[in-house]
Amino acid sequence: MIHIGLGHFLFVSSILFSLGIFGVVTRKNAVMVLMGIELMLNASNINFIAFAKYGNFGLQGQVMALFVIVLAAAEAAIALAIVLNIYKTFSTVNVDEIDTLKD
Amino acid sequence: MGNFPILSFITFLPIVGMIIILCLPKNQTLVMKSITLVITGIQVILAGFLLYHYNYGMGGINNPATFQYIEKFRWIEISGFSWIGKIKIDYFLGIDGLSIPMVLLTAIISFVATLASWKIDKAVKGYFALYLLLVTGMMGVFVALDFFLFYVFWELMLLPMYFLIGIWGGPRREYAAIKFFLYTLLGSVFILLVVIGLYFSTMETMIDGTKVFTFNMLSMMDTHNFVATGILSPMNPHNLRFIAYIALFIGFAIKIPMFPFHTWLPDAHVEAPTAISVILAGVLLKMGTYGILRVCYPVFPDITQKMIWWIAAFGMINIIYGALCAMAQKDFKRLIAYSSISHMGYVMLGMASLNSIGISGAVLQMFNHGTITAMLFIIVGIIYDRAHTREIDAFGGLATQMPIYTGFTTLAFFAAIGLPGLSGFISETFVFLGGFAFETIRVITVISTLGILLGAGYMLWTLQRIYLGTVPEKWKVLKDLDFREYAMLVPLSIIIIFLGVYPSSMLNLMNSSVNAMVKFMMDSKALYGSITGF
Amino acid sequence: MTEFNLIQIAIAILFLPLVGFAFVLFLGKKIKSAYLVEVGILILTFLLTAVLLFNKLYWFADKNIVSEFSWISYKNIAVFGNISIDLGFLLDNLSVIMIFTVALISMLVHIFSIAYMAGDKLYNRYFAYLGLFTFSMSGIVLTHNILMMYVFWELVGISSYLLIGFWYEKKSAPDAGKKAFLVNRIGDIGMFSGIMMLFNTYHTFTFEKIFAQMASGTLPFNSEFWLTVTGLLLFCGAIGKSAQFPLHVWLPDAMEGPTPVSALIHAATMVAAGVFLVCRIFPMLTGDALFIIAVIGALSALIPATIALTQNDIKKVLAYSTVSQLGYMVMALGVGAYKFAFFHLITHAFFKACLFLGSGSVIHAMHHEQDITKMGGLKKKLPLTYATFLIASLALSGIPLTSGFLSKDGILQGTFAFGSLTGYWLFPAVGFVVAMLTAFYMFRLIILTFHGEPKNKEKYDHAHESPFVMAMPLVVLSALSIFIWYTPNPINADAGLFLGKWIKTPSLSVPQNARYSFMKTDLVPEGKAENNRDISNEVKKEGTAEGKEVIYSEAYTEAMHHAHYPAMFLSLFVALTGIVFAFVFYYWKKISADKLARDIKPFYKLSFNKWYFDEIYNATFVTFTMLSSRVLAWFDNTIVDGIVNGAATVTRMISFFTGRFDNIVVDGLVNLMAYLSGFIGLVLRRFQTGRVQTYIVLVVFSLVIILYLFKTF
Amino acid sequence: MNINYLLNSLYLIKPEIAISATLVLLVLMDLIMGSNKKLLPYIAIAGLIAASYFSVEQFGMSSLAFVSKANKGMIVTDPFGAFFKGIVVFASFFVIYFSIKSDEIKASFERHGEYYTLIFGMILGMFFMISASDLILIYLSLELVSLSSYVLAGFTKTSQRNSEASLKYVIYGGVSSGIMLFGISILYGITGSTNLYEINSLIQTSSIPNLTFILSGILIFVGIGYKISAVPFHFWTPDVYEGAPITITAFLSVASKAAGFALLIRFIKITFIKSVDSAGYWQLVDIIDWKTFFIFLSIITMTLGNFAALWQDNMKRMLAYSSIAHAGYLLLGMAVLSNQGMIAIIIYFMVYAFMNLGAFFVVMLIANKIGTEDIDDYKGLGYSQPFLGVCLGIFLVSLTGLPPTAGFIGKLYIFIALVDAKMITLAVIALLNSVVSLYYYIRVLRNLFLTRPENGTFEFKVSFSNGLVLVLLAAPVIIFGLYFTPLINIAKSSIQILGF
Repeated sequence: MIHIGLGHFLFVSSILFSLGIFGVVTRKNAVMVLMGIELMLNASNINFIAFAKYGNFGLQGQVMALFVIVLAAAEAAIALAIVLNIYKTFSTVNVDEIDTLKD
Repeated sequence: MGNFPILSFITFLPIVGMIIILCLPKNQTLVMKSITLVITGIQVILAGFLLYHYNYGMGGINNPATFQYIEKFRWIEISGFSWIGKIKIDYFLGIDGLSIPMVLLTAIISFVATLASWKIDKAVKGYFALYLLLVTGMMGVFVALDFFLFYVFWELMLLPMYFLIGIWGGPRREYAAIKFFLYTLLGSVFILLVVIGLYFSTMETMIDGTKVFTFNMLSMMDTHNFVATGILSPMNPHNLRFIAYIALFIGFAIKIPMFPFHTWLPDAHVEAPTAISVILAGVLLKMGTYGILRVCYPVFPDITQKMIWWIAAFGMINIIYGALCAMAQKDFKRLIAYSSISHMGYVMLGMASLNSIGISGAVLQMFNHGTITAMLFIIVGIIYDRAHTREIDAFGGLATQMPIYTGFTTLAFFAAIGLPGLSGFISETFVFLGGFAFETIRVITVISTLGILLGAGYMLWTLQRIYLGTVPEKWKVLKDLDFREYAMLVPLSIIIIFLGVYPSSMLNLMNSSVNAMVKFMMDSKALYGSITGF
Repeated sequence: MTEFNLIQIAIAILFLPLVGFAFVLFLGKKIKSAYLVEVGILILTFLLTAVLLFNKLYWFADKNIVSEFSWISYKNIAVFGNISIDLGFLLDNLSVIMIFTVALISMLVHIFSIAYMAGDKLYNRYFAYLGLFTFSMSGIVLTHNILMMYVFWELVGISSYLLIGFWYEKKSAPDAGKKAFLVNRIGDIGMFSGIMMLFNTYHTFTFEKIFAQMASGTLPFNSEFWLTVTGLLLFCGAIGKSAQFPLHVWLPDAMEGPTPVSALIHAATMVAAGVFLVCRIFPMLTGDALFIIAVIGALSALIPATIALTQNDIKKVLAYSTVSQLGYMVMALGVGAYKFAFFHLITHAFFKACLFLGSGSVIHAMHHEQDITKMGGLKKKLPLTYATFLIASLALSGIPLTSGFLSKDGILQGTFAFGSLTGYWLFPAVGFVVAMLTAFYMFRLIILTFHGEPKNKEKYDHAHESPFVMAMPLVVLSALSIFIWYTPNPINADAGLFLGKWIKTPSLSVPQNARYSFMKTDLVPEGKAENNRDISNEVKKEGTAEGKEVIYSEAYTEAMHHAHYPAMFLSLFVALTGIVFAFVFYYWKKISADKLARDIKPFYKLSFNKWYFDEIYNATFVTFTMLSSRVLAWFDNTIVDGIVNGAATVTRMISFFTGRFDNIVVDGLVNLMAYLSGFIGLVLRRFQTGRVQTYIVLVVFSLVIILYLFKTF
Repeated sequence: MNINYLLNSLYLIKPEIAISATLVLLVLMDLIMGSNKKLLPYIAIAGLIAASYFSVEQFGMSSLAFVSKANKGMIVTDPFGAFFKGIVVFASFFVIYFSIKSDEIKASFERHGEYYTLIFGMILGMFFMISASDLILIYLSLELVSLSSYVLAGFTKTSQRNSEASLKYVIYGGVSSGIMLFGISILYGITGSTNLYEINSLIQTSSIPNLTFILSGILIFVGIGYKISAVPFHFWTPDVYEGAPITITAFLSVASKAAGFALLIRFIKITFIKSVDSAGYWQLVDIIDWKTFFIFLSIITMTLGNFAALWQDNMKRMLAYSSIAHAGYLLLGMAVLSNQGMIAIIIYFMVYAFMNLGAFFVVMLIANKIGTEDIDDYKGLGYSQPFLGVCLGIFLVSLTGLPPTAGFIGKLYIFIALVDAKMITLAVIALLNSVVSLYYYIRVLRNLFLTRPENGTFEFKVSFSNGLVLVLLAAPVIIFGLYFTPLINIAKSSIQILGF
């Protein structure tokens, strides 16, 4: 029986974070990019909770995680609205094609 | 007299005028012109007042006690730095024999140039506002004794001049304006670096006994004020005084303009409107030489003495090179511009002589060149107004068509070639006599006398091509001078003749200062020798 | 009459013409007869000079009257000490005689011009310029210091410029004026350098103070060589102004001016100023300097004389003759015959002015025809002009009973003595050859103009004798060409007061060993000086009790004495030979001048083309200057502006600003910099692709780099 | 922690409460008033006046609010914060005025309530950013600012570039804050606290795993760096500045940047400080070499900003790069790590607020009339609109840093601070950079004054109120250029951060 320790949590969170960035960078669909961001945020959440639990730091970490969840939701709502708007004006949600503003 | 801050008044009066003009409605052009004329007129009167109360015996240069009309108070004070300690900048104005001729010149030329601006009809408001700003900048440079303040005024001229050339200039005005701007800016950057370097090398003792870094030019001239480790301190064996001197000199030399930094001048002159050419040649060029005399010489007497041969040599190059280039010009105004380069060479040569005769000659030449060249540019402007061309070969025989105009031209030309009885002669003579007396630059002086031949050559040739001969049919319509043009030419002519006949009036004015300068340079030779051991 | 009165008169003499100038210049347009004021002023000036001359010579003949006031003064300055640049008068016999001559000729020329210039549209302006000239010339003569002399020197230059170019509408006149001024400036540069040298050594400009210091042993750079150089530099001014070889080229061209101007400026007074200058600085000229001056003088006497032989323009002949005669005077000064040089200066001024005014009369009569080959037979039409012209010509040729005979003879005598003392016989030889040539070309001129058949009948018919105002000056001047005014003895000039009492060779300030050997001071016993009347004039009292300083050694006096008669007869002989030849060629036509010209074609062409001086100068100096000015202007535009100052960068920057960024100019270091900054900008732009994912990749990437860097810190 | 203490804490956050109240009021009024929304901006201004009053009140205070345990609070009330709140409020005043005048904003009239509410959301976020001393609050306030600004950047829904800016902003911002959050989580893990004061005392006493600490520090900096648009976290800036409405661009470039810097200074100073020496130099805990970090960061930030700006044709984009360059200059003040550096930053911000707001205002006025921000379309503007031209000229000259404008003083103080810290090389690099900057500013001036208008002139009048506002912005730029002692006095009294 493997004892699940802090290291495991951190490992999972790092993977999640990397996957998040990877998703943000590689996905063409704006919605998928946003999901990448969500992954990154959740990686941090795992960190917070894991640290709070294993480090006996009190409730701060868990509270933080709750805040982040709420914020992530808000951000997702706003981002989706923006994506919707993008779809209206550009008729696409492919982030590669949205590059009229550049040098 | 009392404590009336006359120097501040004379300097900032144009700013007041500028604000009034900015508040006027756009179509009140005559009012704007009149305001400018009145303001510059008051400046002339104030300058006359300064002259009237001027004490001829006080030398100035490095001794704050012998400056006159001093105004000094703390402008900015910031404390709380580690090794810098306290930063203080003084509002420090004062004049001595070097600056009072320049103040007079600035006032007179500004007044005349206002008249020359009378026909400006494009964006009049902007023109006169900028013009007055420019006048403040010029005046400020000549009265400031705090290096920081000096630099502020120096920079203050830059933008108005840029716009005055760039907006109201000729067909290639953009090119000329940007060229002027970039050159002058380059010069100012050099100057700024040295200002900062000097700042961190000199400390002034305050009333309470503490020592603070200072921008005070006069403190920079006293070796006791140098910080031993300062990068520009002579006590520091690894000091950068030489490099700083070169940088400062180039910064000023660009304004003179000294070969090979002169090429902005012909372009700027050709494109600038008449009045601005008058200002440019009449006053702005003097700032370069004034700066060298005011700062380079007394702050770096050691390096100056080492570099004197080079200053004279570049003066010689300016004289001969400018004259030869002038000879080949086809554009009247460009020719006059090159003649300016040539004439400023005399100033450099005179400065290099390091004796009273030569330096007096240089300062007098600054004043005389100011008036003579201003007159020449007005003359070019008059003909350009009428004929809309400056091509020398397009003219001929104007003496028949415009005899009075030709008379003034002849006077100005003769003054420019140093004809005795007119002001240019005595200053050139002094420059040569001074230069010859100094062994190091004797040969250069003798070679430079070629300049008076070449000068006569191109001037008389020009006179012949434009004024003598027969009038081409198309110029038979040209009218002779009107009242406004008389008003510009007559005062300048009077000054030119007066100073030609009675140069002592100006020489006495600067005498004490020039002597103080020479004495300072000689004393410092031994002083710096004992400090650095060379 | 006190000395002070004399000074007052001198001040009036100096400034009256200036007042006239200003008056006529400013009011000439309004008042048609303003010129009369100027003429009146000149008459007044002349009277004043007459008063001055009389009083000075009568009361103060042995005294130099000096008056000065400080113009510019410096006290206790470094290097120089106390300096006072003074304005002042020096009234010695030299200057009062000279000022009298100047005023007299000027007055006559003014009067002559009333008729000659009548109808010119700038009539008044002309008189104004004459007034300016008279002022400047008086200044040269009266001043007591070298700087003021230089000042007036320049002023006469400019008035000469104005007057030569008076008819500015024809192209040649301003050209000639310009040439005159510029060629003079070349000499002036030399003179100015000399002045600098003097000032640098003596810290004063005043002649007397300079000579006094020099006599006490102060020399420029403490060397006699530099004293020679200083003297020669000052002499450069004279070369220019007196049109000496090699700067003589301006004078013939200056004949473009009105003829009375030529008479006044380019024959009698201004060109003589050079000789006057050498007279003034004579005490400081070393032997070496004098020798070079003599050589220059000899060349200037010879070359123009050969040119004058073939010229056909009446004024050009006279102009070359003037140069030649001035060369004579300079040569005379060079060989030490100071008195005769000055004497010749005065006599020449009168008869040459007479000749020029006479030629003016001819030209006036011939309606501005100047070519002598187109004249002839005018004797009948212009009897008075002919008579005066003849007298002046005889004087110029050196025929007895004329003033010219006396002065020229004196010069030849001086060169003869010099030759016998030093062995340089070339100088007298040149002198005699020139005397012959002079007589020849003058009579060629007279014969072609006044004798024979008229060649232009139409103009001849309209010719008539000049009015009184033109005739009177001719008569006065020709009368002054007679010996009687100068000496009672027509063959010995020393007998008169002029050379006997008034004009004396000044004592030298040059160190003994730098002088001509015959000018070295040897102390003469008291008694001997008494015995010899001839040398007593040369003796000047010295303050020392030891004896009297003699300017010339006994040998020189001796040689002069011996040279007197040989020189006189020889000169008379050569002059007559010249006249006879002229008659043979042109009057009797025994020998065809044309044929001779063909036979010696190269020489003829050389002479006719004025030895090609103008062409040579044009091809060398003028071309060189113009070429270098063009090259430098190109250099300035292209190299200095383009590369050194990176104007190309400015252009490029502007074109870049205006959005027309092109790659036309890509060279020079500065351009490379501009290119580099542009390149950086371009590279940076690559990153700003507009794709948000690229940005994030870049952020993550740079984050990794930062972390890596931090780890290695 | 009793209720009294909470009330006392509320007392300490009066400015924030005022802003929140206004925010709520705005929402309510929006609902009540229906279609007539003209009153909203005036309510906003009233709220701002209240907030500014309370901010000024805080100038003399120094205390902590919402203390969790043992004197470690979440919010700091000190002069430093008060100053930056002042800057934010100042910018907000003008931005709201701009919004009233902006045609862009007027076009979507029916959503004005939303607009002002979101602006107040941003202001609230900034206030908390400025005064937060706890990582939780820092993150939350940062997100509050970000979320509001995402929407505002895309406020004009119909415009393509608005939406694009908005999308880029949200993605970029999301990733940045995600990275920052990850950093915060790590820092929390190694220190066990989110309170900056606590972390400070912890790292001073116990040993911390070095690399992890650096990792967390840098990751947290990503979030701040993105707010202040420091290179290489700046990529969003040009695109968003160009795409967003001008009012929002102006707000982002001044207020948001000020809040970001306030956060940066507080974060660095509270977290890492060991002691401040007598001359005002900060001794930091030497786990992370912030000095070197800031030196390099400032060099690349200003260099890149300036060089990239050389190539811009769009005025807003050019100003965006210029604001990056200015961030570089400001980072120089950070690199000094001293009180003098802080004074320099504060002075710079005061000056920067005037000139940048002014520049954007002129750009907006022109865009209102001619509908373009292209620099080439400014040709001849100086002739037909001399007043606007001269004002823009003054702002640009000041941005260049030429005397006698206030911009010069800002730069000068930074240079002096650098020299005082003996960082001469850095000063020279900065000087060279300002020379480069001259070229792109002067290009605008050239278009304004030296060229003739190409197609039609700018026939419009600047209204009196707009003129007055312009003068209010331009005059201080000149006046402070000549007499800047007040600036220095304000700056000196504003550097007090609680605890040090």
